[in-house]
Amino acid sequence: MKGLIQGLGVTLKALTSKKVTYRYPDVPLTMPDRFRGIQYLDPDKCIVCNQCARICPTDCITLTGKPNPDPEAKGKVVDTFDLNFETCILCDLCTEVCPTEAIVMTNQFELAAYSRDDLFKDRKWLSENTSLIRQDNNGAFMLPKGGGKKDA
Amino acid sequence: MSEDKNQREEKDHKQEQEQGHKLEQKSEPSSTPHEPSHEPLQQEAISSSTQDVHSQAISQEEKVETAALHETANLEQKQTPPKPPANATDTEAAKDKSKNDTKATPTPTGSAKERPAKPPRAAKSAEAVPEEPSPLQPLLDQLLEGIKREVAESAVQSAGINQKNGHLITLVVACEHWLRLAEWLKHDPAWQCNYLRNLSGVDQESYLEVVYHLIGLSTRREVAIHVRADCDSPSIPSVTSLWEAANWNEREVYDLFGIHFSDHPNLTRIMMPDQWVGHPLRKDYEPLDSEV
Amino acid sequence: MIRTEELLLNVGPQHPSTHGVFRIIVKLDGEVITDATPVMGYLHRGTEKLAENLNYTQIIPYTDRMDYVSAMTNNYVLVHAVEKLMDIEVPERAEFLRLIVMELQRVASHLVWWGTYLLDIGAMSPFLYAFRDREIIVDLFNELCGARLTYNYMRVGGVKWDAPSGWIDKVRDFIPHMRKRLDEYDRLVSGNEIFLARIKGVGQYDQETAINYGLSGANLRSTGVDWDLRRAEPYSLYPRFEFDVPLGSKGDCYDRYVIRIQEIKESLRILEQAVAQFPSSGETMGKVPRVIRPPEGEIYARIESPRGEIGCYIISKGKAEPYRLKFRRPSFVNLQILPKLLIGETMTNLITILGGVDIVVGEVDC
Amino acid sequence: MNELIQQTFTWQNGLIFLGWGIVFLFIVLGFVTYAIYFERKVIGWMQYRHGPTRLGPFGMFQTIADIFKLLIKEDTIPKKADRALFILAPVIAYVPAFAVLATIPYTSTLGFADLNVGLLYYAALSSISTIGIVLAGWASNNKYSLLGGMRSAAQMISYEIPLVLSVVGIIMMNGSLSLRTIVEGQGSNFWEWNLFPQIVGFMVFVIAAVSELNRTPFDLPEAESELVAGYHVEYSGFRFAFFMLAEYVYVFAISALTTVLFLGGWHPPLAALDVIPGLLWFVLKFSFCVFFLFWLRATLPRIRVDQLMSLGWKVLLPIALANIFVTAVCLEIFSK
Repeated sequence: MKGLIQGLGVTLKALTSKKVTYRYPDVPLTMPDRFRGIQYLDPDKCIVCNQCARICPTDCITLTGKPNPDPEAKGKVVDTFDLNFETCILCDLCTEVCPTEAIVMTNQFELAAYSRDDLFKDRKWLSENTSLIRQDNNGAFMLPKGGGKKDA
Repeated sequence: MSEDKNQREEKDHKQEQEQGHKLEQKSEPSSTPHEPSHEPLQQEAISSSTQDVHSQAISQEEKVETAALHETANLEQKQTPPKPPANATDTEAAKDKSKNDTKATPTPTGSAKERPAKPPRAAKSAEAVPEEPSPLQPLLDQLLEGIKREVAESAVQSAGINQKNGHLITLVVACEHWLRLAEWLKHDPAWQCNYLRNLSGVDQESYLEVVYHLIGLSTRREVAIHVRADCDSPSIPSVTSLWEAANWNEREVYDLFGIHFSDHPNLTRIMMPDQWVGHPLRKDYEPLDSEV
Repeated sequence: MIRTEELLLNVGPQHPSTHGVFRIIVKLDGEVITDATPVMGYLHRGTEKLAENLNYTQIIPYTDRMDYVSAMTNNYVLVHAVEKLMDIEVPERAEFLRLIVMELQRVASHLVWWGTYLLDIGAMSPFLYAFRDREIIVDLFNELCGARLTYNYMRVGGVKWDAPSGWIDKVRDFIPHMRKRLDEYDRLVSGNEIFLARIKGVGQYDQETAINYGLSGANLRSTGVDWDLRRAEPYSLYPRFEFDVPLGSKGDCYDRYVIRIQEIKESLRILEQAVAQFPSSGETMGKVPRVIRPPEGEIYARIESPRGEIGCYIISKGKAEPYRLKFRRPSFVNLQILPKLLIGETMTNLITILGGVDIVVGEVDC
Repeated sequence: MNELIQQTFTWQNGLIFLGWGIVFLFIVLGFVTYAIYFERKVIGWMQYRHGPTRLGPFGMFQTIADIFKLLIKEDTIPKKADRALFILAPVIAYVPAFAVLATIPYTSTLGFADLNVGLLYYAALSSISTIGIVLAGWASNNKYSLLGGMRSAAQMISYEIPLVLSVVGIIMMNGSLSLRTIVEGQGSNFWEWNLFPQIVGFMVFVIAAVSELNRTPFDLPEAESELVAGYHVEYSGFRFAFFMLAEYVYVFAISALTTVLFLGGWHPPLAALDVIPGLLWFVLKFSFCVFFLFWLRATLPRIRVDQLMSLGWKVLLPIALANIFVTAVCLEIFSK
């Protein structure tokens, strides 16, 4: 009997103690800075090196480049950048390998969509997804490679 | 290809990055001096195993090509000279490890294969130091005579010590002697391998193989045994009678590789639906829908 | 003539307490089970086949999804295998971060087990208590590597992220808090006579059967076999910390329960020492070639995950992708003893024994 | 109400009874709605969370919304189920639960019928609902619900006997089965309640009552972690609501019965507090019993079937018999 009464005592004490749940839909939930939400693309930083498309384990990034419009600058400019969010597992490998930090994760985690084709994010959508961009991109992991300076 | 050393300055980065780009355009074969022999082999393996829709082949090509691209980026990182094309069994690694191996005496405290955690390693010595015979060599010889005595003369096709894996004794055994050897290993007082820790099937393209990792919990002696079966009618005697742990593992190997285990209690598919056709983990398995 | 038939019952793939998509076909004679055949493969995603076309960095996100309750130990076993194959030396700070993160993961995994085990036995509240405390650990991981369940945190040669400022202090504060909570759990459940009556002497097996069935983790140690890989085959920095390995004697559900609760306490002890000796500075990434290309050879690395010995057997042919990658999953091997234990038990004990073995179906089907 | 019962039964009286019956039905339905809400809040608080808070102030309308949902939901009947029994089962389970409330005296004046065999009436009717549950288990042609039905049959039968025997002590002390006289037999000071002389009977009564309700330490018939939902797994829509209603009306009945038998009905704990009306005391004691049932549900794990049986037959029954024997001996000695 002693164990039962002890157990009842614990729940009684819990009855009056402070609750731990937070009111998510009403109160917005803030995620820590390193949280991996949906990506944000900064098109002019992208040098179309295809690293992200190669590293992606589920091959959900497809991008095409076109030669740079103004003649003296060399290299390519990104034309279309499609991210198939159906298979993306938010593993953050693409932002890791991107030399110019063109693609960066945001803290946006409300990712549900009403139809499957909303899940095919194109370049326009990704570049407008500027809310809660992640600042600390692979900070300690590696120095930013290539042109992009760490402007964050 | 995503790691990089962080002590390199940015400038050197940029310059090396350009160099990486230039190489990309170069034709692929010349850029990997490292293993020319393996590249074509691996090439056919990929194309033969996925002779389906063209897009799949392209992404394979790309993967191989980018691997080559990064490979050349840091040539001086190459520590080990091109390894002798040893097959999987005797991987006498060039490096010798300082190890206080007291394998024979199963002292509970300093357990035999306890490698001190990350002792400050001497700077990587220049290579091609003659591979110092590992301390387990006597134990291996003792095991081999035991097998010759107990099991059969030609039971062990080749034996070696896997330096990297904590000096794991690795044997390649003919499948007709395997059951007899297994019984001996389990009941021999010196070995008493009573714990089957891992059983994995391997498709080596020219033959199918099952790898058993055994360890004696009391004697702390570990051994890895490769048992080969030919490709067309692979059949290996089942060891479920000795180790119950083998039951489902063998069913999984049968399910994914098609290796038949003779006198197994109930050899049926365990992972795949029962009416599944083909054995998925084989190299020559055509995936059901191609763009996966 | 009255003919009694046996009832064939599907403790089906969709059942509240099979810890995932897992099915047992049970022949019932009244309430007593006469035959049980588990059926699995519902969650088989072919990780080993996919791994043959992915390089090592791309496989790491797949390991998170194997034992999704303790993703860190899956990461570590793959990364540890590749490092042993390539003789890469991991810097001190990275190894410390890995160890702290793995021990936190062990506490979180045991909390999930404890909550769901009590829920299987019928008590509703412990589940909420367990998840309230696990939330703290999951938030720590969220701050460290940006994800709550599938971390993808470890890389060959080190870890991806360094600890953010103040993270180590949060881990330090978590330890006393968790100890206080463990006492609360003991008061709530461990002394409860109904609970003890439900698990004492249920699902009992001796040492021979445990070793013969290749069990590992708390299932093996509950019969008294002293085989904890952190102690028997030390890896990472475990030799530097002292902790003891709880052992059972009778090998029934009660022993497994006590061992796992004791293991949480031991993990907290290790965490305490690890946080104390945490190096203030240092790299988090060792010298690693740009393309991870292990030399030719094979390796079987194994570590102690909360469910037992998780092993990663890699055969590499010198390319960036493994030629063959096989995971030795503890849940898959520990599950083999279930049919043997269930014969003669009642339906209620089926759930208790299944909960006691502590399986995660993502790992069973891999 | 009493003098109306004594008069000859005319149409007019019949309508009055019907009227009062419907009023009381709504009171009980109101209680059930807010008992469900109160239970979810209490169990929520005990688990460090808030329980329903979104519908209405503090989530008051949550249960109303639930009942409304159950009303609208489609009432599926499994194809192979035994239709007649399937439809009949909830009725058999619910009707005795509501009928049992007729004999419970709420205050010295307020109360429905005052049968002189009130307690026997209660015990007889409450065992009929067992048939309803077994019928539901069998008729829905589902293995899980069959198991649930069989378990509940075994459980209820084996706990009916200790429940009744544990109360025999009180009957012997008061000399009558009528609940009103039992309450009047208890004084207005708490030490004069039946609780203390019959403490052993009280313990056996509480355990048997909780098992009679199929509630937590003994909630085997609908053990959600094993039998998914036990006997009402195939029920949906309003029929499912009937079973929930039956369960919570029994909570009402058992708590009322405990208050009447052991906690001195409408008597205040101290004679001085007489100024507060008896009904308030009744409601206070009643809600403590209801809270205790919810408290048990939040804390205790479930007992196994064979342990349940052995507890019922080998432990509770002998203790109840011993209690009767001891009460008889004490009555003999002290009554002289």
